[in-house]
Amino acid sequence: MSVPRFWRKQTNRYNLIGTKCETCGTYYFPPRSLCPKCRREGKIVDYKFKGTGKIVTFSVVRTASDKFDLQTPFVVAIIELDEGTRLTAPVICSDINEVYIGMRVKSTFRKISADGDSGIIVYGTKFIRE
Amino acid sequence: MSVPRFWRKQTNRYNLIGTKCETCGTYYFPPRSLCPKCRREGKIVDYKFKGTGKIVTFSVVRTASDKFDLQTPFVVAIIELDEGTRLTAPVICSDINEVYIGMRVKSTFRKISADGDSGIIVYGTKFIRE
Amino acid sequence: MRDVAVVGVGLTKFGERWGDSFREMCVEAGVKAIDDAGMDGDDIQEMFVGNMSGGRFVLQEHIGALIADYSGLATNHIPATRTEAACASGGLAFRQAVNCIASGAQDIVIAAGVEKMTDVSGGETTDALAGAADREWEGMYGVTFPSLYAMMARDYMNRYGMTREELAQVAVKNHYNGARNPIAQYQKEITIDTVLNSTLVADPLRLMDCSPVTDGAAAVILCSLDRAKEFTDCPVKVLASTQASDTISLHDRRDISTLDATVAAANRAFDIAKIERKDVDLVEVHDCFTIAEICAIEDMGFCKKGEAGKLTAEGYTALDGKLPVNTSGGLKACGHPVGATGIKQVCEVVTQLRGEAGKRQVDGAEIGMTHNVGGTGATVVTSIFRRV
Amino acid sequence: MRDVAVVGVGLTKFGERWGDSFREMCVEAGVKAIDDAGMDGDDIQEMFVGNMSGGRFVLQEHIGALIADYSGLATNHIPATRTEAACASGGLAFRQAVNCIASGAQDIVIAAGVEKMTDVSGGETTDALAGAADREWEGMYGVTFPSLYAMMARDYMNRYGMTREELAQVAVKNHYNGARNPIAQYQKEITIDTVLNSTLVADPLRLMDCSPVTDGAAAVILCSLDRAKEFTDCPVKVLASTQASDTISLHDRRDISTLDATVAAANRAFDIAKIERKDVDLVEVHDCFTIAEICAIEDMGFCKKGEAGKLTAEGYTALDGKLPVNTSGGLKACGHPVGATGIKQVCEVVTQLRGEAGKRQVDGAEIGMTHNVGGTGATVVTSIFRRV
Ligand SMILES: [Zn+2]
Ligand SMILES: [Zn+2]
Repeated sequence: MSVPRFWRKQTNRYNLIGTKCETCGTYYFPPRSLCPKCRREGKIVDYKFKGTGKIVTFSVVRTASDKFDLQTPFVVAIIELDEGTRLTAPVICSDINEVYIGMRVKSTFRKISADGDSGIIVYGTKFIRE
Repeated sequence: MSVPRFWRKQTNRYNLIGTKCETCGTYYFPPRSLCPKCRREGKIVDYKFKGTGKIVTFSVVRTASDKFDLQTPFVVAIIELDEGTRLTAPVICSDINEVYIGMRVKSTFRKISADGDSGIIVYGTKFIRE
Repeated sequence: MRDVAVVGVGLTKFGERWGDSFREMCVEAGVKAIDDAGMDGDDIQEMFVGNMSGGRFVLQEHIGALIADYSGLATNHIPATRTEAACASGGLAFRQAVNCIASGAQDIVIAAGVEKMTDVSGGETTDALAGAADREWEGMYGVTFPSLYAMMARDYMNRYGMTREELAQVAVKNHYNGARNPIAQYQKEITIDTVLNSTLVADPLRLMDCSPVTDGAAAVILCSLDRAKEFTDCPVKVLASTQASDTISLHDRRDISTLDATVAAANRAFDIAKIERKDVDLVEVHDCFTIAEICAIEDMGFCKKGEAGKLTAEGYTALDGKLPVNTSGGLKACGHPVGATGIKQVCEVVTQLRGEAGKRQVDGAEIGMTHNVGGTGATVVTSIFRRV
Repeated sequence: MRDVAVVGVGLTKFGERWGDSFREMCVEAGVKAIDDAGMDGDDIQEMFVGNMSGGRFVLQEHIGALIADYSGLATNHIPATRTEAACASGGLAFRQAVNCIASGAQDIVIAAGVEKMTDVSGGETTDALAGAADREWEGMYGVTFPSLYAMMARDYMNRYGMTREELAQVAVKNHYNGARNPIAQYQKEITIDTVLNSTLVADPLRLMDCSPVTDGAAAVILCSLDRAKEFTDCPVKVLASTQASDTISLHDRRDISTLDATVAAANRAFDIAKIERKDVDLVEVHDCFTIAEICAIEDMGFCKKGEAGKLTAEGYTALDGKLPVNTSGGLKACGHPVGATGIKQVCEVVTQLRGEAGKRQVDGAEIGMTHNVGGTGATVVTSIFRRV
């Protein structure tokens, strides 16, 4: 991954900072510069998510792109944060069979990948059982 | 460069083998599976070019992509082969100032590039003064 | 808006075409389509080419001009446009070609689709395909394309109680059809056990739930309906071609296992075509994964949500069923050269409506439909066709 | 075919936009265009996005849906189509949008263009751009994009006797104009010596003959002419928008330094618009390199072959000349985010025809034209506009 493309959103990735529209009260992660509900009437501000939520659905990645090949198998999930927004993230667990739909999770700061080409180590948010 | 994409046309690149349309007598390099003049009425056969021709126009590449960076400066030219078709190729010369429009050239088999990513060394046709 | 007809179709063999280049495959399909229409290259007034990722797969952009050139049309200077919406790139090319004629701008247009996927490594292919989803907020975390559809499958199975065996039957049926299609990548029947015993790719999806990596190209010739008889005895009329978008990320959808873009595109297509679901004789749907076919049948409105698995198991969608789905073998068995798929679907429906589908012919087919998806559902194109 | 008008334009600042992502830039331009038209996002019925190489520059395909989503339009499920023809990708998006309304299919359509080029290294950028030419038979040999245009320049100078100083004047003029454009990447005047003393990139072209690497986005709102007055007091009518193709490789052209696709597209545009060359008050041409502007002026028919260098040196194409060319600063000074350029040109012409171009306003401009090239001339789009 290229340097600027990664560093641009590092604060958001590291600290689970998304956005909130103060007009309609909707939370967004990933962050959005425009509220799809209010558009020009929206008032977007940064918002740091509490980082707690539950698993909506999940899978176990067993065949990955080269960059993630050494990490397989690993669990990925769509997580609904308690603020109501959903995101996609890896879930860390000692046993991949313990993960279930509805499981409570909380965010944690971890290494995501070591990029082979540019040598940049990418950090971000993963989730663990609450 | 990927392996199959390169090896697919290696015979053509190594030996300057293009195609000829037997219907209209036109020569093609790079090879074409369809004669633009005759289309379905065309009869395409392989043709090994003599490899002699003259420079139509040329430039000196001084800023290149990573793969060719170590070779700069190098001369590239559009060459009109004696059979009438034109192609783009590097021209090897001891002094880049000796190249001129109309200069007679002949083909020679050389290394084109060493691919950093896949480690494949690409060979093909370059041109030298006749 | 004028009526539009398909008057020629052309397909390459789908599969791992080690000896053939990107441009050669697309030209091959185009020439076959022009031949099929009994016309000359000079008749073609405009070209649309669907291609997902020439930039990643063969390091080539500017696809439209490249194909026009190697088709021998450069000196005619026809407009040549590449369209892209990931795996729906072919569908987009088709719809733009239809609109180009319907508007009266041109009379005869070619729509093609092409993808050359086997020139790069498997890991590189996986990464390029992840560009169909959100690179920053899905792909960044190692989420693969199969794992996104796997999350759809898990959500669906959890809510509607579809069994693993019912899901596997989608692949079994499509391989049965593919075994009757001479251009299919896999022409071999399989059993439910073949699916259930295949390698896990992204739980609960296994290798035999997934469409393969494929090289291939497809092309169709479109013409105003009033001129169609100049070129063919059996023109196929385009009753509708519609396109809809949705969020790029699966996690942002209203419902994880409903493709709202399919619902929107299909509803609009049926409105425009002025026909009912029950009038449709066969459908080519976008079964990039088995779960995708299940969702497609439901979201297009052919049955209620949650019912498609049971219907599939009962043979409702089989070649001799009430609504044959993916008679070509679908993406699963026929293969899935991503940019070509949307055009290949049209080729199959036209071939069926002409009664030229050989061993996989649906008797008396009059109305057919196609459904082409980009990514996990951020783009959908649906089209409806009638024999005239 | 209905008449079509431009009723809104939006541009981001062009340059190295380290802090802004691909999607953010495109949404910024789109929102500005919608604001400019005084309409609401819900009014937009369809979207076209020109982008050359999201796959190489930001590893993202499926561009249309991504932009529709981040523009807040996903729940409206509007069709969103990406078009690509290298540096003419934006021009293609514009033409498809025009045809979409002209046909009666839609009333209000947005056409956008975007490129994010500075997220990758310079070498990677050079390689990605080489995808606009023939990867197998031009790029394979280390031929760069500047060296292809350099071969055109050498051929041209050899045949017509244009001097190095005359060629340099193109850059001097465009920097003069760019210094008067608040969104331009370079807003600084230069002299002929600045050009002649800059680093050689590909002989005879120097750094100051070349357009820069740029991030940026542009958008325009199109509407049927009969509804245009709902949104603006000064709609700009699209008299014609035409597209032509040619061989992908420079070496296969009929003439190395004539772009036959420009000739074909421009002739067709003037025929459709029913105006003469002398009626045109200003032109935005595709000056990716200084030589490209020289060829464009001639191939569009504004003067004879071989005359454009002298005319440029005499000030004929200057801001206060007989035919102002590239009032925006052109690709050279305004910057060249490849997928956005074709749309930016339309924004500039519309701004001029509205009389809103500030310090670079051409007095009394009524008719303007744009000229957008893909690669070395394998695709060209020309459009003609009139104030109404
Ligand atoms: Zn809001
Ligand atoms: Zn011939």
